[in-house]
Amino acid sequence: MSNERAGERVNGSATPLLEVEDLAVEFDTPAGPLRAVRGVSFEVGECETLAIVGESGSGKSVTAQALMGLVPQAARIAGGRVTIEGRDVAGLSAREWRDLRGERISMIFQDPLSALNPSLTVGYQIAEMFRRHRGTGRAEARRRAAELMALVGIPDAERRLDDHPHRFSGGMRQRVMIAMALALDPRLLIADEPTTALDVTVQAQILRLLRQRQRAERLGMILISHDLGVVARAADRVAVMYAGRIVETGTVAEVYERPAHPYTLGLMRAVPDPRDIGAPLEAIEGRPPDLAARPAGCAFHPRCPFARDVCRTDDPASRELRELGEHGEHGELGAHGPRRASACHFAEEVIAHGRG
Amino acid sequence: APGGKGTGPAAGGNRPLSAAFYQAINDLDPHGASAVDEASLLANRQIYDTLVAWDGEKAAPSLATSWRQPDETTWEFTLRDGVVFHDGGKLTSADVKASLERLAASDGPQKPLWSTVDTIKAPDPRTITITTKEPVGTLLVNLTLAFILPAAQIGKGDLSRKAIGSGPFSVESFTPSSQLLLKPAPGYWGGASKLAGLRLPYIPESSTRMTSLQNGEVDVTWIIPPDELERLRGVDGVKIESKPGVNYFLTWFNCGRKPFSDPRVRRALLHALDVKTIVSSLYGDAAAVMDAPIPSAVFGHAPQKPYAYDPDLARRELAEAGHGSGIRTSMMWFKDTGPLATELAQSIISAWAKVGVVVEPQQIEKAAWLKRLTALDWDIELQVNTVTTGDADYTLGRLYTSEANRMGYADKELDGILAKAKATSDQDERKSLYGRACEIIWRDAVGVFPAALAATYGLRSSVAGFVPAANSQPVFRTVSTTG
Amino acid sequence: MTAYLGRRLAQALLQIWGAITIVFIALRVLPGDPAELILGSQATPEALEELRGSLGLDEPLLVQYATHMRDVVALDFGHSWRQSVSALDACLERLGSTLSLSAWAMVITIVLGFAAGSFAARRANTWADHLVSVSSLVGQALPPFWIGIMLSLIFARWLQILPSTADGTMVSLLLPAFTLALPFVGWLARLVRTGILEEMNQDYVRTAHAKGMSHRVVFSVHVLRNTLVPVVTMLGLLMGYFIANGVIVEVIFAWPGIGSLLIDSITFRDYAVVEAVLTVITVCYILLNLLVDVLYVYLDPRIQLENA
Amino acid sequence: MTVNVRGATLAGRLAGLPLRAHLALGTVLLFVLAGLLGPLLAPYDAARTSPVDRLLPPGTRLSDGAMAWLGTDQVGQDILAEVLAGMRTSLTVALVTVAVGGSVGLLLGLLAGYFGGWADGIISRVGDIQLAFPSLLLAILLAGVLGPSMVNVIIALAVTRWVIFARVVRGSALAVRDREFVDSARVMGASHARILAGYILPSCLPPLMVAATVQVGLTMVAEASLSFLGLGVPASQASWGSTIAEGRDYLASAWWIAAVPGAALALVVVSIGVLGDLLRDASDPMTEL
Amino acid sequence: MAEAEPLLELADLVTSYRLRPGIGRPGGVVRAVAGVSLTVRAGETVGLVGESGCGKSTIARTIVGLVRPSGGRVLFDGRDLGALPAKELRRLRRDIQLVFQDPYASLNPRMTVAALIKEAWRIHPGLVPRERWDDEVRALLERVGLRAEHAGRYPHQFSGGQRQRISIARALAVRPRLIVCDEAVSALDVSVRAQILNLLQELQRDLGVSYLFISHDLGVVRHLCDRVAVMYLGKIVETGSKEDIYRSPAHPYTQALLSAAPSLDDWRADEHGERDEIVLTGDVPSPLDPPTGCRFRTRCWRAQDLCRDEEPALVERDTGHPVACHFPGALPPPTTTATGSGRLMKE
Ligand SMILES: Nc1ncnc2c1ncn2[C@@H]1O[C@H](COP(=O)(O)OP(=O)(O)OP(=O)(O)O)[C@@H](O)[C@H]1O
Ligand SMILES: Nc1ncnc2c1ncn2[C@@H]1O[C@H](COP(=O)(O)OP(=O)(O)OP(=O)(O)O)[C@@H](O)[C@H]1O
Ligand SMILES: [Mg+2]
Ligand SMILES: [Mg+2]
Repeated sequence: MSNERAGERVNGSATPLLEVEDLAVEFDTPAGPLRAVRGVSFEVGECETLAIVGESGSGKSVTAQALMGLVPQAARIAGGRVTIEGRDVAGLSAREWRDLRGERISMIFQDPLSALNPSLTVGYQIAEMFRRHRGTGRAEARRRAAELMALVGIPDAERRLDDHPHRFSGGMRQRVMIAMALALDPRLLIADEPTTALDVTVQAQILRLLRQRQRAERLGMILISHDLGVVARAADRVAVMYAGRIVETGTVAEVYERPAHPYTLGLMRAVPDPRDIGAPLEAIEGRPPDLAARPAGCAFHPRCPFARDVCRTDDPASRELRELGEHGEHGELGAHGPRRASACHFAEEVIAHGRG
Repeated sequence: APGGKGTGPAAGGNRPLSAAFYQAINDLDPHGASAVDEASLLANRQIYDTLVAWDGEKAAPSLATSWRQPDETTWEFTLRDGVVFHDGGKLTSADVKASLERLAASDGPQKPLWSTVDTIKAPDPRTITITTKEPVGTLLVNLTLAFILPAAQIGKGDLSRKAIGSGPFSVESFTPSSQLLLKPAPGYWGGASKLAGLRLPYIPESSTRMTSLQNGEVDVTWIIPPDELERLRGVDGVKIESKPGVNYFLTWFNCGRKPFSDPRVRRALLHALDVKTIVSSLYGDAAAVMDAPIPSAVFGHAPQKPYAYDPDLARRELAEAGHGSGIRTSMMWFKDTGPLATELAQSIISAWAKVGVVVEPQQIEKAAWLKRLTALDWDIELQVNTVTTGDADYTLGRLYTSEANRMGYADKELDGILAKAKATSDQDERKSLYGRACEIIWRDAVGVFPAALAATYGLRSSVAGFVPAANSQPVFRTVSTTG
Repeated sequence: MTAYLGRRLAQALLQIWGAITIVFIALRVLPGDPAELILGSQATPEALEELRGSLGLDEPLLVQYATHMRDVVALDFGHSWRQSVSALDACLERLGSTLSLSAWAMVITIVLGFAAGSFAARRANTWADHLVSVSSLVGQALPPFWIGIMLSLIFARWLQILPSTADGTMVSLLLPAFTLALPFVGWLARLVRTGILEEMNQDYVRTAHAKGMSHRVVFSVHVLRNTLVPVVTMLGLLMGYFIANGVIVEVIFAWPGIGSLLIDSITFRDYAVVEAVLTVITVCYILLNLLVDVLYVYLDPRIQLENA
Repeated sequence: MTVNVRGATLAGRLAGLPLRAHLALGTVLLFVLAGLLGPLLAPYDAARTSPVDRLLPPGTRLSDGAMAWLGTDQVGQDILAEVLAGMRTSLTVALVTVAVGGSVGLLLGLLAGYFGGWADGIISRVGDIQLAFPSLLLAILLAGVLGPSMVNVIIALAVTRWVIFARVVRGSALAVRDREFVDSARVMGASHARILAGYILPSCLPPLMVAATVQVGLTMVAEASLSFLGLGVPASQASWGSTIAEGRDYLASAWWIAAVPGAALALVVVSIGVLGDLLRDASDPMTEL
Repeated sequence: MAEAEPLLELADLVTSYRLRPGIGRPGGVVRAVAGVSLTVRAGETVGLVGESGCGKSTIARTIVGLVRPSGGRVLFDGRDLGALPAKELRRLRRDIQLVFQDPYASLNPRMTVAALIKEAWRIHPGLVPRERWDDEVRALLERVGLRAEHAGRYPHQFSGGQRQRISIARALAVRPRLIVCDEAVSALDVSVRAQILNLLQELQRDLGVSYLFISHDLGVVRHLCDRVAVMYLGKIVETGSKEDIYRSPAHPYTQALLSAAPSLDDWRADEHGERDEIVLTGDVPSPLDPPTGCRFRTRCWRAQDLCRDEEPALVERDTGHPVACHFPGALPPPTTTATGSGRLMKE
């Protein structure tokens, strides 16, 4: 599929920064293997932000970890292909992985305190990137670390190099994480819930910073979040995950305006809307599925108002939607990946039902 | 460093001879608090001299070349000429006088031995005169414990650490309870030792002590635990020497307490013991069955007729004494009183159990034991006693008088005999008096006297010229080592 | 920092005072009388009385206590009647031996404990890991004296490659130090193992991997250092254990440490020495832990967390 | 005390345990059983020594015709009987010590951890003072003071143990005290007693149990160490510690004297240790809940 | 609603924590709540918003009696909780219940759901006769949308949302008149959060309870609350009806907060590159050492000398609702567009 489209790219380089095809990750649990991620495919191009949204446990982090080649001990990649800058990562040696991480693809995590080593200075942790990857000398690495810290907006960077992480506020710690992630000019940045632990005002600062750096360096970025507001603010395209699968993709405008999967629709309705003050929210009844006991058919069907018999038996594949665009014409294929896809038997019906 | 690989002392002559006694040397002050500890005496005998020495039978010249007794209470000693202390000073009668006076005035355990001394005079540098308040037959014997210091050292210097004597060895270094390092005194009047030095380490754990003898870390060690004797005899490079000793087990009955105030009970208990079997199976040839209240190596020993092992007789006698239904009593001892003390106690208790005497074993701490012993707060007790001077007076005369009242036993006749023996200086007469005392004590079954311990020494084969001492205090002057 | 140190120091003084008091109380109820031990069993009651007077044992307890505390403050624990030296000297003379033995045991414990612990952590839940954990349990299950005697039998008596008594040389301290260390090697190994496994699960380790650091760097630069933090606090306690457990080892290997001095002194009711020894050990122990606490701050900057 | 939350049967849970748990549990049970039946199997009497039968190797026939399966000791006691009797003493000492130390520690730890303030101050300081003494020294001192008897050994050991328990309990009480579910009981208006009994105590028990199992083993070893120093239970009572300590002089000649009780001690302590580990593993998720 | 009696009244409430000194850390007193006045009327929902650490939870804990106030008063039903005898206080405590943020931590893991609920009646005997307990438990569970057969289960057997329902049922068991929700929905997933919000609204409608709803999610507060108070560093900086706050925020902090809050429609603004956003620089000052004068001045773009010297009172200015700012008003703050590089304010 992607090869086919590769030729159709309108702009940018010939290959996207990242291609993920049919990725599956399994956990070994006492009760048997648990598929946390199943058949996930997406692409990220240069200067593009793909947001992955979904509820807790839907597999967002595991997906990200798989991209970094850092799945937890109990997990293994059970299938699929991950291609970074055209290079299949399947057979990479530990050494090659190391060269990839930090250099080409880097990651920032949700909780900036626990993600930084508490007993090493911030300066050391940033400089480490230069020293271990580039063999830069101590003084030079330090100088560049200071530069980076200044770049991400930490005042008085030079002096603060020798402070330990706990001396920084949450927002500053996250800036340090970003500095570290950007140190070696990677092409792809994965941000796993980068602002969840932060206050709204600080959150805004960080999102702005990320966006700024991304534009400046033409980074591809994956932004993982469960906050639809954050995603609305920061992403170009969205992938909605539910129970280990991507159930809908599209640009932010498309997904937010015309959700094509009942789960997305439910999510949108569950968020209080400033416009309809006070009325009860339309909550999605039920609870997210237990991955170990996935319902047969569509994983969402027990909670789905659109569910029919077919939903209980057939797990719908993700399919591309060629719906009418804003201007009445059929949407064109986007630069990267399916412009719009949904894994619902009745996607059109859902779109028609609309958000309102 | 000592030890390491192989057997035999390394590097022949340069290494000091290592001799490990099983008790700790705490203090080198010969008149101090630990002055009659066997370990202290051992050290003192290397470092100091005494006026007279004991040759096993009688007093022998040492610092005093001769002595006489002008009257019952006066003793006059002529000192050896040319004796020098380790600090180079010459020994004179003033040193002897000062030492003996210090001893008499000390608070230490020797105090009772010298309480009868009246005056000590030094009429000229070679003569010393001692007068006693009453006739003392044991003065010579007691003098074997009176170590002579230079008068100049008394009252200054740290005598407990930096001892200066006139003995065959001088002190090089001393760590209490750890090790004493000696070197031969070159000008010793009796001929200097040929050893490079003498090391007296303290090795508390007997298994370690045996190991270090076997791998050559020590050259001599004593006392050998009875159960190790046989094994060591088969070890290459090790030889065993032994001698009947002056240490013996005694088990007193508290004769002032019921039911032991009745001699029939005491005798019955003696009949209930198969002492011979117990002792031979526990100690083998490391101990000898006793036939008197003192070991045979002690002056004044007189053999008695053993109590026959006859449990039925014992039961009958107990019944006669009104204890047909048995006796409940207790026996106290402290663990380190002697080799296999607990085992001996248990064996005795077991034997008595068979005749209906139930004894509660009370293995207690030494301090508590001592306190109860002196307070006569016990029924039966077990201890190892040492006839430190090798003379019956030290044990019989000191412990069995009704005045001493050590085990509640009192006998007018015995008191008379012991007093007389103390005051007599005629050794033959003393010997027969103590023989009589042995008989009375044995007859009245004041206690069980199961075993006299042999003084057993383990030596590396390379050690020559070693003379085993009955009192566990060998002198190392004559010892030499071969390659 | 100074305020904290001040507070810790005050606390330490309080502990020392408490310890001295406990020892004092314990010793005055000991059955057995030093006067009797000094004079031997043939002493007269008058002599005993006189000696007790001169030892101050006839005063009321409270007076004895007050005198005692006053003397202790002046570092005067009295005189050892057995050794005819000041009790403190008797004790300090032996302290060096104990400290050097403990230090060696500490070195062995740390080296072996860390090696075994990180080995087990890297092979968590394999047979190698179980072997380490079972042997560490066995190490603690065997009475230390048994271990000591066995080591001595094997290496000194049978193989004859090591001396059975210690004289201060390194070779001779090997057996005693091992005996002392063995039960704690396993203990430390387990501590290190869980520490490492816990740290390995921390988010910052994931970050380090995501930064493209090699396993070696992640382990040695990031993980190990943080594992040290809880372990260091334990080492302070450990040194105390070594000083105390030295008693047994000292007896077996004839090493003149402070522990065997204590046992002797208790047996002989050498009050002054017992008090001096216990006080010295307590002070060592408390100071060590103080040191550890201070070290802790340098190892773990998080301690100041609440400062922000 | 761990609630059977998953509704699994006891048998089911047992079957789910790893092999080493079965081995450990089996060993402990076997020993306890042997300890209980000991007097029937091989009666022991301290006052029934037989010097002629001393130091016989395992499997020798004694002078009275009986068989010494595990040999005899230095007074001619049958080692089997002695080890069986010794286990009763050792286990009793260990269990009573831990029970006494544990209850005192539990009580004081709860008070200190829950109420904090001056109660905590006093209890913690006293604990600190005591911890400033290495525990073996304190035991030596106390055993020396009190003289050898089983009760005194227990006292000496328990005195050194309570602090450990108190600290464990205080730690978990402190951790639980400010947990939200305790707060929610407070908001409900629950009294201190109710909170202590219903909320704090149950959370303190699992770590206390873990500490207790570990301490049972360590106490048995400590008892042996006291015996080595001559401060253990008196000779009239067989205990593993004293048998091992007495047998140490025979390690090279009559190894069975120290080896049999030594092996028994090691087995039991290791088994208890394994169980303690499992308990720790099992109780961790509980505290997490 | 507005005319109802005040049920809860905080009058100049001050709550401090004493910090024990430690290594490299001096002791001190944190005035986590530094003089807060607030009322909650019967049947009303008041929202309390503000940055992390500004003292929201401390207020909650003070109201329910978990911490003691060090100044000011808490009046419930007109009665000063600090002045009540212990026995009466205990009875009154029943009327104020707390629902915590973390549904995992706030339920005793060793108690079944039934036991958790009955615990309330054990503590307050006489509230429900014992023979009715089982029925009441069933009724309560159904009330909060759980099934009766859930009663025998343990908390860990439930999902987050269900646990929060249990917490609510437990709070309801004592028939409170005021429920303080401290971040009660913050830990929940979006889809489940809506369920709980609906439940809260429903309960208010049916039972007439009042809520003090603490959250940092402005969208949720807007949805649920009648009145809103905005807190900054231990003080309330602005309070008013929902419309007042959301439509015409007067305090710069409120304005910044609102502009920073993400919303579903943000993408629209972004699309045209014209989203206005106030970006505050600088970190929240430490409550141990708050700035002089106006506490917000270190991060405020309108700050002037007056702000440093004088603390603004929370009074109604010409804004129509109380605001603690010397220079309140809707005057447009200097903003930055999403693409802009804006540093906005002097430090
Ligand atoms: N170490 C693990 N062992 C077993 N299962 C795991 C493990 N880590 C994650 N999972 C399972 O994998 C699934 C996906 O987890 P993941 O962390 O990717 O979710 P997420 O979408 O990132 O959720 P959140 O928003 O909470 O971070 C979850 O259902 C979880 O139960
Ligand atoms: N037990 C405590 N001891 C000392 N300081 C405390 C304590 N609890 C809270 N604080 C401090 O009081 C201030 C207010 O805390 P509080 O928990 O009330 O804030 P909050 O607004 O609820 O924050 P959040 O949104 O993070 O829950 C903070 O600075 C916090 O550090
Ligand atoms: Mg995640
Ligand atoms: Mg809060």
